[in-house]
Amino acid sequence: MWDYTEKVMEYFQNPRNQGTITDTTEGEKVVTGEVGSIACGDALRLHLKIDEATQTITDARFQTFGCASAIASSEALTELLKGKKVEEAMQLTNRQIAEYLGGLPEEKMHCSVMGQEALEAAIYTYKGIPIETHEEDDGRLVCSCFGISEPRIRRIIL
Amino acid sequence: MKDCIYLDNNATTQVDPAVIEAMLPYLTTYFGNPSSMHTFGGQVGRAVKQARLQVASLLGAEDSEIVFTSCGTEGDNAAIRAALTAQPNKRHIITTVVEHPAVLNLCKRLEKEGYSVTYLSVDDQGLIDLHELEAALTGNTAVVSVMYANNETGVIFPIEEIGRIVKEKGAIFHVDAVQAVGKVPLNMKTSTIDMLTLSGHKIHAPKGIGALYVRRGVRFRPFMIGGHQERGRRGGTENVPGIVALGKAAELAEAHLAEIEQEKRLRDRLEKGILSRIPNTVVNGHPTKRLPNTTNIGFKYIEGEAILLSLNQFGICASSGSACTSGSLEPSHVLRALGLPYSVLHGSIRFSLSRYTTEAEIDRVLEVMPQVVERLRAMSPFNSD
Amino acid sequence: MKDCIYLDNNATTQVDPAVIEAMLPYLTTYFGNPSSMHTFGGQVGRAVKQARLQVASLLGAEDSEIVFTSCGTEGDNAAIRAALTAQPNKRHIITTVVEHPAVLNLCKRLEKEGYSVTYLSVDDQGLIDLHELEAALTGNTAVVSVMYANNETGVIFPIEEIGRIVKEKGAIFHVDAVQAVGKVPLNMKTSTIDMLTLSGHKIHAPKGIGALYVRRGVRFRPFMIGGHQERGRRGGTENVPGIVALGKAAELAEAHLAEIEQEKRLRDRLEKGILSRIPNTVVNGHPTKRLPNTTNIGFKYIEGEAILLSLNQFGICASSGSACTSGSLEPSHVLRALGLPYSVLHGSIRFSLSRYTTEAEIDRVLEVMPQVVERLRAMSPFNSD
Ligand SMILES: Cc1ncc(COP(=O)(O)O)c(C=O)c1O
Ligand SMILES: Cc1ncc(COP(=O)(O)O)c(C=O)c1O
Ligand code: FES
Ligand code: FES
Repeated sequence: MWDYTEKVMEYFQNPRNQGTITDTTEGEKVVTGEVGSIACGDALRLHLKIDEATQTITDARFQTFGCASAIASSEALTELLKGKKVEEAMQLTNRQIAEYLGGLPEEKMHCSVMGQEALEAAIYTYKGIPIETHEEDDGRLVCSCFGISEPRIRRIIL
Repeated sequence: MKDCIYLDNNATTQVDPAVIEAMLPYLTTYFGNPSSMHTFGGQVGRAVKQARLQVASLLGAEDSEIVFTSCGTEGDNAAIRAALTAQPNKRHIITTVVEHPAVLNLCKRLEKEGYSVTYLSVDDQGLIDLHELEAALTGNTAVVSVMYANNETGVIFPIEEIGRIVKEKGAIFHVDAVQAVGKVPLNMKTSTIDMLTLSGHKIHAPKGIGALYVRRGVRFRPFMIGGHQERGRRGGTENVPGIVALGKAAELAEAHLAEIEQEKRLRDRLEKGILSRIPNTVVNGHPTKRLPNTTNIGFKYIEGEAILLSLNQFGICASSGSACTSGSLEPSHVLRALGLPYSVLHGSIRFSLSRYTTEAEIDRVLEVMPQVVERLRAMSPFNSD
Repeated sequence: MKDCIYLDNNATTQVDPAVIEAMLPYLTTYFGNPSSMHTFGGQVGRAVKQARLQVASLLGAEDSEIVFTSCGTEGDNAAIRAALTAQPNKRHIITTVVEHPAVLNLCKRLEKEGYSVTYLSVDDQGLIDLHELEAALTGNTAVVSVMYANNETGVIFPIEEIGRIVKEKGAIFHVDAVQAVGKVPLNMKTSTIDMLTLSGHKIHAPKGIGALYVRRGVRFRPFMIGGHQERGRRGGTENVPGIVALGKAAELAEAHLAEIEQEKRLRDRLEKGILSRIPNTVVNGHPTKRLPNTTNIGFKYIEGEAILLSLNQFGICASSGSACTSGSLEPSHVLRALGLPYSVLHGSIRFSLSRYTTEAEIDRVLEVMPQVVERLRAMSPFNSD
């Protein structure tokens, strides 16, 4: 039904960055960022290892509960993040994730949004900024995956 | 397709080669319009008549009670609209929350048109409460439309019990039997059903043909209005090849009913095999009141689409939710109605067998399934929970 | 059928062998439900898409404007119902007295449902009076439904002139083009038509498939309510083999339009041959504003069914009235609307050609026809008049 690109299928089938980060050495910090829930049908926990001196992401891993494009987006996200400076990583958008995968079906664009959100959460945690929680009470949820509202999707996608 | 293990027969089935053989002459040589004077020697009319008898026989009905339609959706629309048009003073409809969109979305439209609709709820096994039905029925109820068996879970409703309650109140009783026909024996002669929908492509006939059973004496008004075809009950030039195909498919389905236990045995083998090999799996829907060919299994902590795509890599076709709603990202309305926990809701897969399913195919699925689930669970953040 | 001279192509046509070849893989190998996840490699979805493009091309439309249906009758019902449902405040419909029963009988039903209907009359050549249309149109008119060409006489209405008048008043303009498609060039891009019905079995596709063109932006509500198929405009599992067949048939029909003059030449040969060889014969309907494949000829003082049966003896298939009404004994409502004298009314025969019709076949009919008519006239009490 979905017209997935070969790259989406390849990343879904053979992701290399799944899992958690346990090994750390001096001067490195491991942070996680989490979005979604089992209720929504998708969730992503992103793990980043950051070299504090250079502010560089030296490793990125994911744990994902979700559809094929959620898994492929997670893999793409971690690929894109490795070696990036934290400030550079902040600029990463869901569009870039989707482009990296050779595109996603329109109905599946939000799966890449999840990647961007997890990244935001991880970096906020790293910087000690409190994370706003998305309450599902605004009644206008577009995607049941996680509590993002239509205006927010607009802001992210367009 | 030869190499594909096809376990999505509730979505659609392979056309039986004997069905194609039966219909081909009506695609080629005998292409005439059955309503035309020149009759190709009466061949076309006779073929349509025979097909009507074959379908009637499968249902234990009279041939005059069979109206050919283009699909199950048309049958459902035609039956419910007919019941309403024939009883203009009654403005209430009863159905269930787990019906197919052909009934549910029609009912939503009918609410906009000014009808009131009661949607009966189901319990965690997918069954309705007959007291709720009884309480909802009034003299204003024009039609009760309840599916024989659910397309997603295979759960079978107690149709005759429901029918007795419905008939006491004088409402018309419509049954969407698209999933039941050919899987459970039906006999309209001893039934309380007034109208019954079936669809060809679910019983190894091609897509584009279906039938509606209309009990003799039940007031009917055509939904598809046009010429006098189907004794004035369905306008439009008859789909002769489709009708002949449906007739043959009905004959084959009737014969297959004698061997349906074999299909059930394979379904049970699959179901038990998965439950025993893979932890955190559950069967959705009532354990025994179910179609012999269907099992809907929840694989906790992983997501349905990911499971399906992985299975596809191994040449196995199954589905999550119904084909109809798989375009949407919402979890199935049927599974939600059962009140399943979220961990199950998003990771449920329907396997639906047919008479073509072999033991070797089932065993192959049992071999592949554990790896597929394990791989996805290893990725899931909920796995260790 | 090989030996039959088939001149009843307005009733139904022979399926083109290339059409059967195109559809067969979708009856056998690629039987999947296009809405399913597992895609048989996307083959089924791609085939449906291509067919939509082929149909769109024949009409000069966008593929997104094509909705597949089960037949012409469904297209007519869907279009008119959609126009009414989308404009609940408008309660008036305009159509003509010579429409097909799919429109006429629907309008009669709609009158019972509380709508008012204006049936435009036709003159003795089968044409409507545009002033009558203008006078009938009001702000309350939801839809004007007019056929492109009449199935019995082949008379072509001035569709674009009608459309301009209709659009001035803001009504939706529906055209039943079941008989025109493939016989006259159509271009929706420059047309005033909002919705247009076509039927596969009139253009060498099988029975059981049709399409409705719905102009982008025209408000639409589904008639067949169910799943989200056809972008929510027609529920029901897609008839994939039928759709693929219709696509191929549309492609062939488009190619054939370039050679339609040849078909017209044969029709003219038949018509002139009959008129010159047999006294007391007349052509019914406008002499030139007519489909290139149709001639409807009145043979005075004898009766249609007797003529048809005699022709059948010679292996010639034609018809009197439409296939649809030929079950009834009433003379055709179309010929009656033209106000023909009784002597013509009861003895009118429609010959309708196709791209398969050969000159030899026409000449054979010209050879047989005089004897047939003479024999029957010899028996007739009116003969000596
Ligand atoms: C003008 C016209 N409209 C509609 C129809 C109905 O088409 P179908 O028989 O495919 O329902 C026909 C043919 O029967 C027709 O000639
Ligand atoms: C229970 C049920 N009812 C109705 C339908 C609709 O049938 P069709 O797709 O032939 O319109 C289906 C299948 O899609 C079904 O499973
Ligand atoms: S993350 Fe893919 S459907 Fe929600
Ligand atoms: S349905 Fe029309 S001529 Fe028959």
